[in-house]
Amino acid sequence: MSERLRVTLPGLEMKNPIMPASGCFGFGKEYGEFYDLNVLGAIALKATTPEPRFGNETPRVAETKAGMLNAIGLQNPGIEGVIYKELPRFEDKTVPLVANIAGATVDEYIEVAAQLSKQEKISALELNISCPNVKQGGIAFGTDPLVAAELTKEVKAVSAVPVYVKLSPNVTDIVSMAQAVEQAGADGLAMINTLQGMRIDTRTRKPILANQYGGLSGPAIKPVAIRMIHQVSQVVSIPIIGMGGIQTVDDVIEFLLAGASAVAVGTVNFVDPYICPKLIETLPAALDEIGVRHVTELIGGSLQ
Amino acid sequence: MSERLRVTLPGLEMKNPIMPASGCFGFGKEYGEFYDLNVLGAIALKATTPEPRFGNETPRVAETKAGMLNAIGLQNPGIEGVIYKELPRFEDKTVPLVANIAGATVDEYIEVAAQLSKQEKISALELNISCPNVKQGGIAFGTDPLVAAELTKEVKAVSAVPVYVKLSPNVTDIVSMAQAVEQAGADGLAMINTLQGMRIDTRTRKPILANQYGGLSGPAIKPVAIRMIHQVSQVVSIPIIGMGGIQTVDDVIEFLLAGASAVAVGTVNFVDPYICPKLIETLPAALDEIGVRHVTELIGGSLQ
Amino acid sequence: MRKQCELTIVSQQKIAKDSYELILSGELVRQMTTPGQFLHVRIDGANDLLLRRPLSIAHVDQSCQEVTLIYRASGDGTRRLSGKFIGTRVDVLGPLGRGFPVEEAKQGETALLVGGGIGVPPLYYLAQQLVAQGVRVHAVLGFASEEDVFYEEKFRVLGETWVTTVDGSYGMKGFVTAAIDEAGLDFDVLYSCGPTPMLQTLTERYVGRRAFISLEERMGCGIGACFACVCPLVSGEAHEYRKICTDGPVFPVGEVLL
Amino acid sequence: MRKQCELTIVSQQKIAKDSYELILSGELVRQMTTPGQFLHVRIDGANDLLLRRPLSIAHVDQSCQEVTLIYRASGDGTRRLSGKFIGTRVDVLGPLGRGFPVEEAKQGETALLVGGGIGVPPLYYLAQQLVAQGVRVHAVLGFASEEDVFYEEKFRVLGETWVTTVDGSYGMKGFVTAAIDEAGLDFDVLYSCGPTPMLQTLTERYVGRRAFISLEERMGCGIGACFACVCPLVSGEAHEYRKICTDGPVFPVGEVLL
Ligand SMILES: Cc1cc2nc3c(=O)[nH]c(=O)nc-3n(C[C@H](O)[C@H](O)[C@H](O)COP(=O)(O)OP(=O)(O)OC[C@H]3O[C@@H](n4cnc5c(N)ncnc54)[C@H](O)[C@@H]3O)c2cc1C
Ligand SMILES: Cc1cc2nc3c(=O)[nH]c(=O)nc-3n(C[C@H](O)[C@H](O)[C@H](O)COP(=O)(O)OP(=O)(O)OC[C@H]3O[C@@H](n4cnc5c(N)ncnc54)[C@H](O)[C@@H]3O)c2cc1C
Ligand SMILES: Cc1cc2nc3c(=O)[nH]c(=O)nc-3n(C[C@H](O)[C@H](O)[C@H](O)COP(=O)(O)O)c2cc1C
Ligand SMILES: Cc1cc2nc3c(=O)[nH]c(=O)nc-3n(C[C@H](O)[C@H](O)[C@H](O)COP(=O)(O)O)c2cc1C
Ligand code: FES
Ligand code: FES
Repeated sequence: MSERLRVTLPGLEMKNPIMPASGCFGFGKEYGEFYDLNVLGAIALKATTPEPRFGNETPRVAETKAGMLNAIGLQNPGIEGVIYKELPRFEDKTVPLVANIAGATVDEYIEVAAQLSKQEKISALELNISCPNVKQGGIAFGTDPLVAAELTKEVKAVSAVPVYVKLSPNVTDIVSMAQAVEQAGADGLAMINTLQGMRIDTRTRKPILANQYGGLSGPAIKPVAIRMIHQVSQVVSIPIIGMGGIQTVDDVIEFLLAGASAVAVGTVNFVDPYICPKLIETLPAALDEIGVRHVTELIGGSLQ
Repeated sequence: MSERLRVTLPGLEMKNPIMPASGCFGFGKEYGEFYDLNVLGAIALKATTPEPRFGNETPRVAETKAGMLNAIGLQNPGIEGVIYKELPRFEDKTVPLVANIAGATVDEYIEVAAQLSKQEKISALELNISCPNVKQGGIAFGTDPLVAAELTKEVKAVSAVPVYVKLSPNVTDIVSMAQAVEQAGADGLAMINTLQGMRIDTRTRKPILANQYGGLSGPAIKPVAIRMIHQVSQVVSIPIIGMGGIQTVDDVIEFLLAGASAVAVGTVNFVDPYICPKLIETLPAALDEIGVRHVTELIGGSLQ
Repeated sequence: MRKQCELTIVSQQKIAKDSYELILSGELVRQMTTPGQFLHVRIDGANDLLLRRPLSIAHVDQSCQEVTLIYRASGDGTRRLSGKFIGTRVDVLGPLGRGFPVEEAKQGETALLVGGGIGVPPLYYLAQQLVAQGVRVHAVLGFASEEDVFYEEKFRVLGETWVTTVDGSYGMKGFVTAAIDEAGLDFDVLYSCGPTPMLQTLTERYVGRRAFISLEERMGCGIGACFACVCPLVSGEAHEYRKICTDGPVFPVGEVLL
Repeated sequence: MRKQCELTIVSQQKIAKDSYELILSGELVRQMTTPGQFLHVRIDGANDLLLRRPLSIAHVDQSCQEVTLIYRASGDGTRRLSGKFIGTRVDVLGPLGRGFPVEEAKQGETALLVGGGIGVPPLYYLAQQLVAQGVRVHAVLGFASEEDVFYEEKFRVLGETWVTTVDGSYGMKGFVTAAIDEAGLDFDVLYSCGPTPMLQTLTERYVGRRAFISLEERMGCGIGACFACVCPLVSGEAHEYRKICTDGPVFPVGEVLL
């Protein structure tokens, strides 16, 4: 891999700025059957909660125009499952891993953060604050700057590795959210998570998702992601991992220009299992075309 | 037009539940060259401000996947222009008109509301609260429940016709927004307005829109609209005019099932100038197919 | 390493109301050896219909590297697919999943194949393989109405076949179970694919026997990564599950909760 | 009442680097009588590329109801359009806008046509009409490089033609103004279409004369309803404007602000 793609973020020495997004790549096993995972800049693992979770009832996904809804419900094997069954698969791998952590209470987050951040293979944590806060009537941690900041502080206090806070776009003011978690000690931001959406089956008159509402992802949401990253990157000094509908090299460049320092590809993995290596392979030629020597020259390029 | 499509909303006796959305139909002149406007359930006119406005610089639109961004900037001929140049064209028409009103201050809204609501041809007002409030640093009226409620109350006080408040989706909690304006006296809701988004041209490294950010509309945003209408219709008792990406009869039915009492078609007018009459024509057959006699049977059908 | 691949349409034909037989050709077909497996099909390069569609392998002809899919044009994607011409290249991921355990039926035994509607296609490839290994095949095919019936003659060539229609417009009136009862059909091994209510009825009747059912669920990745298609176990801990895309779509009756 | 219409592709040909000549046929062509008007073209029924694309009428053959468009496959939509085959039906809205005032050039007068890149196409239909009404046509066509040049021979048939390329790889090196100066070209009426910097230069030079320029802007509706394509007036009140899609795309030099 060429030097010109290398990016360095807190805890993450990335060969290139491209990683799969959390929840869209499992724990790497399946896509590892398609290509060598070491080509990736990093991997964001599926959200992990303290105990194993089954998640929501099915149907859990629905298609929307240029996007999809999901309501997986954080199905995962729990901390022990991840440590003993998933992480060992990476023993001989060099790709940095980002553990995405979730919980229903602050204590749950702390528990996962403390344990996963200690694992040798984990280079950073990604704090998924879009989870419903059971102590506050199910309102997501990620919709109130104070709640999000408090959570960030607690997680930072126990984490052995840098912490990225993954912002929810379902807020009036993304800038205050970003500033609040930065002040609370976040080492970086990941944005955006999914927009809340719904589809109704007109024949059955019922929501398509068993959970009624789900998270909208895919190319449809890209303009919202770009806008939010553009807004936030101007006021924070920590790096941003950008995501939301990335599908082409041009999309990757657009996210970097908006202010992201690296990007994550989510939904499009389902469309094309080879999307990440394809983007990595074709990025150098795209840089040539626009006369850019090193990928870092693009970061925040729309702001200058 | 068949009786089975008729819907009645405050101030609006609609032959069918379908109207063009504000800003996507000008003041009716252009589409009137394609078909007889009297076939429509109603028409939402372009936003009107007290004085004529030129709006933003161009480019004002950009395409996104299954959607578009616009930053027209409320270009319009002002109250006088609307009253003397646009409304007379409707003198011999029976289609009910909804005047969409906008302003930079509460006083501006009041002025437009008072004057336009007095016009014989105007059946209802639509209060566009997504406009930046110049007195509050440009934060939109539509992002704070108190501000929106206050504005609603003032406009209601001067309006001679029912007032629909058009909600912005760029909020953390759409339900409190809806409840606040209902309590302030809104006769109905229109939702959703556009999501704020951005696109960057990767060659020029500049935002495509001269205004940087713009409103995302079209099929891409439909799931967000459906979700918000579903949430809001459960807690308010005023009717909702639903919109956001409508393109097919199935979409119309989905919006009604989510809780809308009528729908508006925006962006898709640009794709197919005949979209509204097409939807109106094909709706009866679609009702037959799902065994529905009258369109009102569908309203809120996903909630039962 | 697995691969996704482009196949070329060599034939597309309407075979019943809204139902199409699509024949694709290419290298990848060589790997399609197990009935009950499916292909995850991208409709085309347009991104409005973003997700792939899972479609069962209905027939494979290795001699000319052709695979047949049979699908009902019900939604946006399958309708658009039905408009594709010969020569069009189709992006296909697969074969995916675990198919029917053909080897469960031994030479000389009787296999009962029960298909409902768009669940019929995978049973055709299965029937061929069973017959090839000396198994007697009885097929019960249920459709909504006369205009929906397809492949009846093709099944008849392979074994005794009963057709039912819900409205009685063709064959026996009623559901597949009506035919099973009326004809007094028994089996050594049962294989079935069709709507969930049908599979539930068969499960009630035949749980504990050598019976295998193929399930459907909305899918994201199709390869086990997204957890969209998970179903709980009949017995097992609350968080235990099977993925329909990789552990299934075929399961022994009684293993997963329907 | 206006109508939108489907035309059928009868020819699609690459005529220069990334540049395609698309010939469409159908009823609607009968209305396409004015050079400088444009068609608002839907790429296809897929909704990922939602908006129509404005493309100028480059040539019309009423005898066989055919219209020619010439476009550069630069973005997603035009690239996808370039992959469409003969026989494909294309959804077209138009003809739209006000084209070039052909009648401004009288018999015996000289018209100078100045085109830049993808601004060349509408000038071809214009040149034909001018020649037909006895106007002498001089054409200056500017391109980026040799590989981008198209329709040079077709213009030569109609009048004296100069080609410039920015890199000097073909014809005269430089911009169109280089050719105008070098050849000492003058005119009774000037018509131009091309990139904004070129139109600005021509405006500076020829404001006050009989000169007409065709503008480009990103469009929504194409029919005057969405206010996407508005431009301010050179003199007029701050809120006054012209819409490129309906008042233009052709304007007299000096009317609108570039
Ligand atoms: C393992 C498996 C094998 C299948 N084999 C066949 C087959 O051989 N022939 C056939 O006609 N159908 C089969 N189906 C069902 C088929 O996948 C759906 O009918 C098809 O995906 C619907 O797509 P659409 O474009 O028509 O509908 P749309 O409504 O446009 O689809 C939107 C989204 O929902 C999904 N979806 C909608 N309905 C279903 C459904 N019933 N099951 C799963 N996903 C759905 C689509 O895949 C897509 O992601 C199979 C399903 C599975 C899971
Ligand atoms: C009146 C008029 C006449 C035109 N005539 C021609 C012609 O004859 N030949 C030709 O090659 N081009 C012409 N253009 C430019 C042409 O419309 C754009 O090149 C084309 O729309 C780009 O689409 P895309 O799918 O390649 O790009 P995308 O980037 O996929 O387009 C995305 C969106 O932006 C719009 N857009 C992008 N670039 C432009 C542009 N330069 N001007 C206007 N809209 C743009 C598209 O229409 C679309 O809505 C004309 C433009 C106008 C306004
Ligand atoms: C099926 C699915 C599961 C997801 N699970 C998680 C998750 O567990 N944790 C998380 O932080 N984000 C999760 N996400 C959000 C993605 O990581 C990403 O932020 C979002 O999908 C936007 O990117 P995309 O448009 O490229 O998919 C999930 C998304 C999808 C589609
Ligand atoms: C070009 C354009 C202009 C618009 N102008 C207005 C406006 O003046 N007032 C308003 O309330 N909404 C305006 N809207 C929002 C639409 O009325 C509608 O709420 C939104 O576009 C979602 O519907 P759609 O997806 O069908 O377009 C505008 C939308 C577009 C695309
Ligand atoms: S479809 Fe993704 S896990 Fe089965
Ligand atoms: S493109 Fe809509 S007004 Fe010109």
